Amino acid sequence: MLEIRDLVCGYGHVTALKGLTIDVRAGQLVALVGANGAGKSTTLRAISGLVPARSGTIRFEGRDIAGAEPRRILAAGIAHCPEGRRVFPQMSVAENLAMGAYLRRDRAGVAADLARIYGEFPRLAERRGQAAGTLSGGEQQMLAIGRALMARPKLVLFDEPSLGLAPNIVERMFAVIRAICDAGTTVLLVEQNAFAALELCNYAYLLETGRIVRAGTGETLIADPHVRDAYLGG
Amino acid sequence: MSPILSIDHVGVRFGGLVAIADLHFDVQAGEIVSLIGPNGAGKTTAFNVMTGFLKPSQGEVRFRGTSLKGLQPHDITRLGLARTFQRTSVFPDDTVFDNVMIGLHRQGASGGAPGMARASLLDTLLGRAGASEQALRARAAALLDWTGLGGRAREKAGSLAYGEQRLVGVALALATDPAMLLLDEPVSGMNASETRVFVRLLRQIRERGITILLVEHDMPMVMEVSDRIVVLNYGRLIAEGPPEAIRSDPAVIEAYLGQGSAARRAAAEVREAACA
Amino acid sequence: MDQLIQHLVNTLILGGTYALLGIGLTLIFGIMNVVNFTHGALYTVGAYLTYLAVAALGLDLFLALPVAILGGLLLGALIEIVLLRPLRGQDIDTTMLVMIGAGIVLQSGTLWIFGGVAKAVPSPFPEAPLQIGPASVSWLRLFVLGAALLLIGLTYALINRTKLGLAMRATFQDADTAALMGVNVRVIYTATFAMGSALAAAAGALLGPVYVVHPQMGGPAELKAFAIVILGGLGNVTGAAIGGFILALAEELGAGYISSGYRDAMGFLIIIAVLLYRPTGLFAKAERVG
Amino acid sequence: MSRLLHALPPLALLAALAALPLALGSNPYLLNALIVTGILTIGAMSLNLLLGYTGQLSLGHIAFFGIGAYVSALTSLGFDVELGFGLRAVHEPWPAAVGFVLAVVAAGACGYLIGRLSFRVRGAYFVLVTISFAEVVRLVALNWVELTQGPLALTNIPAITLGLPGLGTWTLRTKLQNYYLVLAVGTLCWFVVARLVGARFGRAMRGLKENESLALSVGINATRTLTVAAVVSAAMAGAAGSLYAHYLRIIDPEVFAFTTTVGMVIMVVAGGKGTLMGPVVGGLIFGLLPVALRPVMAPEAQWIVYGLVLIVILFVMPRGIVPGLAGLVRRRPARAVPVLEASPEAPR
Amino acid sequence: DTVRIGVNEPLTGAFAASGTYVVNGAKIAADEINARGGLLGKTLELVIEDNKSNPTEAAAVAEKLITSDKTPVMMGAWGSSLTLAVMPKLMDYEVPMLVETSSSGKITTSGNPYVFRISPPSALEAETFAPMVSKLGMKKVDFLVLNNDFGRGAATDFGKMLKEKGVQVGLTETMDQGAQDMSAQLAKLKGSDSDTIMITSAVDQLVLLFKQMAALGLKKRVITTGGSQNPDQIIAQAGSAAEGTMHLTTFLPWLPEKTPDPKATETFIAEWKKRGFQFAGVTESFRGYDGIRAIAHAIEKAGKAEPAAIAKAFWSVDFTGLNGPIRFAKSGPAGKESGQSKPDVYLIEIKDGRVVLPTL
Ligand SMILES: Nc1ncnc2c1ncn2[C@@H]1O[C@H](COP(=O)(O)OP(=O)(O)OP(=O)(O)O)[C@@H](O)[C@H]1O
Ligand SMILES: Nc1ncnc2c1ncn2[C@@H]1O[C@H](COP(=O)(O)OP(=O)(O)OP(=O)(O)O)[C@@H](O)[C@H]1O
Ligand SMILES: [Mg+2]
Ligand SMILES: [Mg+2]
Repeated sequence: MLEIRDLVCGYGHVTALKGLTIDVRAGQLVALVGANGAGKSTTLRAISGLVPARSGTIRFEGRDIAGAEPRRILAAGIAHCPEGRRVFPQMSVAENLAMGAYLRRDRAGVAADLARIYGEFPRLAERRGQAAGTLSGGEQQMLAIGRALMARPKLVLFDEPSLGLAPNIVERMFAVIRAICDAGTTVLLVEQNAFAALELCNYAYLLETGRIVRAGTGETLIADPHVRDAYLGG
Repeated sequence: MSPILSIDHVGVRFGGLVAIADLHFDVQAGEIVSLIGPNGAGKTTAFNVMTGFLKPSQGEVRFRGTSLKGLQPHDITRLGLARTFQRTSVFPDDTVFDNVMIGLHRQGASGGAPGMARASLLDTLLGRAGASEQALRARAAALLDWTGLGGRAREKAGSLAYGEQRLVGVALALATDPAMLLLDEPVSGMNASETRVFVRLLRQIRERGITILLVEHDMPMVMEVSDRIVVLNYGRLIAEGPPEAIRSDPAVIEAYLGQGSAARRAAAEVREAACA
Repeated sequence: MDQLIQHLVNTLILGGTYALLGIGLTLIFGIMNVVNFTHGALYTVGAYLTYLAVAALGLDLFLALPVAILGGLLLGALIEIVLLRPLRGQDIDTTMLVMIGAGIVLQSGTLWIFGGVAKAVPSPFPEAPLQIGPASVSWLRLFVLGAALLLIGLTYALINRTKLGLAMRATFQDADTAALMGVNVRVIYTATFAMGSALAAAAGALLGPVYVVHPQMGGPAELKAFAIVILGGLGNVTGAAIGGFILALAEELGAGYISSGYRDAMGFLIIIAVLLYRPTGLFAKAERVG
Repeated sequence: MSRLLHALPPLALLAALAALPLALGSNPYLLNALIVTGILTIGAMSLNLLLGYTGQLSLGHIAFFGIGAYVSALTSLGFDVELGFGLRAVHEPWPAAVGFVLAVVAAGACGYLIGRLSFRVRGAYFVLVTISFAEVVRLVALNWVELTQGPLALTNIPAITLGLPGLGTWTLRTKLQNYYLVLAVGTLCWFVVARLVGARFGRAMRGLKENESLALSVGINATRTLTVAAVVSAAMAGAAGSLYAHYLRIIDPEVFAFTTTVGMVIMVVAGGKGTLMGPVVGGLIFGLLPVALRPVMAPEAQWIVYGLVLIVILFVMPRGIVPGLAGLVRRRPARAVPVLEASPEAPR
Repeated sequence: DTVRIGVNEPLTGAFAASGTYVVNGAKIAADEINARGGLLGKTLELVIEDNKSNPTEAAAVAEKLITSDKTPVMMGAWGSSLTLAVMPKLMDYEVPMLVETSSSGKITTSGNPYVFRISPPSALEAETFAPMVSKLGMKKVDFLVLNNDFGRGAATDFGKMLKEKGVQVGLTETMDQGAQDMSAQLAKLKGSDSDTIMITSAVDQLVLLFKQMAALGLKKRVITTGGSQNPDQIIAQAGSAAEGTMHLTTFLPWLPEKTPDPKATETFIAEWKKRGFQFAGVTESFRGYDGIRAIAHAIEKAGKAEPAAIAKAFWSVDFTGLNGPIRFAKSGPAGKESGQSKPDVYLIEIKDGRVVLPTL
């Protein structure tokens, strides 16, 4: 479904990705793990068009999307839940969720998805009218996840969704991600909580300084001594 | 022994919303205490009250016996209570080194560390602040080496990766020469091995006699480092005690830990740590 | 007593005028966060366009209004595309300065084209005022008040009730994330600036017949508009409208009962007092740290 | 060594400015333009302290300038006003140099007032407080006719006299003398700003500008820092105002014109805010640009070109002329970095 | 070879319209003089500079005209604060200036012997108006004036004169230059028991005032002063709201036959129209025309284009301008007197959309 070949991109004179190649198959949950600054977020930003590719290709469902505008990529079916929450601080919870469904025209479907998200994260339902900027860190994270799901994408990119969430909410969140994946949405997941991500995924990539150094199923990577040493805390 | 920090029946409301209701607990000097609880329980709000960013609707906070009522954040910092922020918080356009230099602000003023001359506005204008400036630079360099940021000193703080920015935040708080440190989710965004390094730093900080109050959702880490844990839910204290007790407290499991793998793993980690 | 009633009626009318000046700026300054020093010049351009439409094309005032608004819209879009788009992501002071430059060019341009002699736009309304008890009001100004309230209502609805308004607010809070949500950020930037400019031109078009039209008319109007928008809280349309009425009340009563020499001072003193009491304007939004 | 390098451009500029009158052959018109530009540049330098270093835009900065001008003029002219309740304030003329000192003090005191306010209001709200303050002061100058002569202007303001008791006095009448006086005051202000922003106090201002909550949490006292910045900035603007009054020898409430503040903002931002050189370079360019344009085109066209020059400069160098040029100079060695990177490994 | 006269006028900024009128009038005078063979056998050249309606710039322009362009005499600088800013330069360089518009009393009383004024200060205007006060049957007067030297000076001088005549003086309200909404002041005036409102402002604001008075239903006798009213523009722009208002002007272009030099008035107006300017402008431009003519007379009398000689020669200028004899009387402290000419002042009324002389 998503094929990235030899992707190079960066910021100014920093090259964050130095020839990255990954594949995401339809219906799978793929995890991308790696150290701080390895380039995980940059990969997701490149896919969704926020960072221009310097070379290499990104193909989604056979079409080249490298260099397209973010809204075209979203329209093609890729939603992105960005790192660091990035909620719209002066807009209410409900308005933030409405922004998630910005491109959708099916009112009924939107209403149903909204109800589902409020059901998964009752905290958000309680706070529908509150300005998102005044929510607690974890509440904002839930909102960011919910907002990405509102687009009802074919492929959703999660950048550290567990950041700042309470353990029981992390569990719920992973369950939700697994569930949407089982329901047919493809997921590309970036997580610092590598253990949980590897347990959950169908396939995983390990990224180090802009390059893929390992790939395989979650179990394979968990068993890999290099991965254990560096990312799972021994 | 009197507590270094006491939270005395503090309450905070935002309009109709009760963010903290009658919170009451103490921290003893030299402890590492963790403040945990579900998202939106009021942990960050409690930090904001302790450091003067928010005025509580009721109750008061005392630090080393002084009431913090009506004090501004910078006054509180001067008393020796420093904090980090939940969202990454650095001076983005300055280098890491200059960040720490800004953090050493109080040290350049009167009553700084021994051997450091007072640099008044007049001294600054007359160019007499040179000597203390030298001493500050030396301290900044030492602090960066200690926190492991020495190699990044010349980088713009805003372009560092997430985890490193969080370390800069800790370095900034340490630069104020605190007696007590409030850390708001310091390891979020760090992976397990980076967290290990941070725990080591945390222990060193404590060895220097600095008391620590920690807010964190990384349960293995919390269970590992805390002497005591205070649990908050919906702005209320629901449990307080040593890690083992909290881990198995049904109310805490219900409200916060959940039954899943994370909690189980946390328990396992603690067991491992105990064995080692 | 009669004098007080007249002052209160004047307040209503003048407040409408001020609110009208404020709302265009609310979009650009309050929501886009561009310190728009072309506001006064666009106001002037709107007034001259009405003058041209009425005097040169012989149009009716009601037909001239849309012409002026369209002119403002196009000029605003042009300014955004040529001057602001290339500077996206630059410091707010840099864009402010470019707007100052553009304002100087526009204002001197009008002086060059039209000369310094003031022009009058004839009003289609009867000269004899409407008598309300002891107070009188001109029909034209009632029309302006009505139009101002209508435009305020429309702007409010646009920002708070439509999808476009949602996208506008999202874009100026976090453009990258708005783009991720599927918003065409570039179009939103241009559209917002163009709409704000159209509202400035509308204010000029409506007030041209009330006052006289000359190249300097934008200066004082701009200063007042900034005051009104900040007083009401940035980005808050109803706040700006109410700010306009408060300023008008302060000026009317200040001039009427204290000293006309300090008329404008009253307004500014009120502003200082309000900001001391509410440092982020009258209707500001909540913020948090940590 | 690097310190010397840093000091070189300003020293060169100072030398050039000091030598300029010799080159001009004391053309009075150009000297006049240079003096007025110099005075406004001091105003711009003072504005830069607030705008460039604390990030607070004062769009009413002209208030301090005007207060300085009026205080200085009234001190040296004397006045006699009814204060109400049967009180009278009578003041006999004092030397202009005393007026200068009082102008600095009075403007600084107003800066203190505004600085205290800035503890509560920031950003756009600070902008509005400063605009409002300037307008109120202007209206007082306009309406308190007994003291200020209102719109009738204060005329016959004496030139500045320097001197020490017993050593005789020296009145600055000629343009050349005034030019060097402005240059001297300007240099002093430069020095004050350089000292302030270079050390601990400068870091406090930068911290507040970049991330206020964090700055507070490391113990920076926002009120004190902003107040000190505002006082110093206002005092410098007051000094400039005093120079203006004694040089022009007439002032009216027009000195409070909003457009003059805008002119200073242009000098600061186009020159490069938050840099020491910026306001000076911006001040010279935008102070002298009208002089250069005057003979070559129609009056309206002069303004249009002025606006266009402003826009073009910002398009080429969005952060201002000085940072823009500094970037050009610095970029060249940066390209060599990859080569250098490879070499350190070789000796080992 | 030329004789140069510096012209220091506002061509941009708040007073751009008026300054431009004056300059255009000056150009007509210069062309006329050159057509007749110039001055001292040389061509007359006007060096026109824009003072941007800003006092600092006005002083800088004077500096430039005197030191760079070496003009031995100047005309300027429209507004009083502009003229006042220039005056120290006249003392410094000992160059005379003819003041064509400014009305502040200070200009001719502060002891500057290089100033020669042809416009009437408000005290002079009030003095000329005095005989008409009783004929108009004024009992109590309120003032509404611009908050500047021009307006405030008028309120003071007319107020003094009226009190001497036994007329009560009520409110004195002010408005800012450039203010557009005066309804608060007008509401207050509406409430007062005076029979007459005397207004001093420039034409744009007068138009607004008349419109806003009509809107408020304020119907009292209105007399404007100051000579910058431009009645034709008022009629064109304020329409019926201006009906019945009276104006003190210094020129009568509507009734050329009643002016002191009917032939000169007619040729001036004809030339003005020929150049495509609006008739409305002549009430301002004639001052530029007379100003240059007065300077030319002084240069002829001096016999050379040198500042000191011209300054001296101004005292012997004597000819009939478009609004009366131009002859300078001494004004101000002894030994340092400025020159002040005493032009005619007329009271006109707007009736049926036309300018008429009221029958008193
Ligand atoms: N806006 C930026 N400007 C300059 N450099 C950047 C920027 N954003 C990221 N970088 C650099 O690019 C590299 C990759 O960053 P990226 O954010 O993709 O890492 P990451 O793997 O997501 O790390 P983390 O786990 O900390 O989120 C890092 O070295 C980082 O410093
Ligand atoms: N300024 C504010 N206005 C309104 N509500 C607020 C404000 N600040 C905080 N709240 C609310 O108060 C509650 C407590 O927030 P707080 O940030 O203290 O939570 P927290 O315990 O730190 O949560 P997390 O673990 O998610 O960071 C939240 O529900 C939040 O929405
Ligand atoms: Mg990342
Ligand atoms: Mg929190």
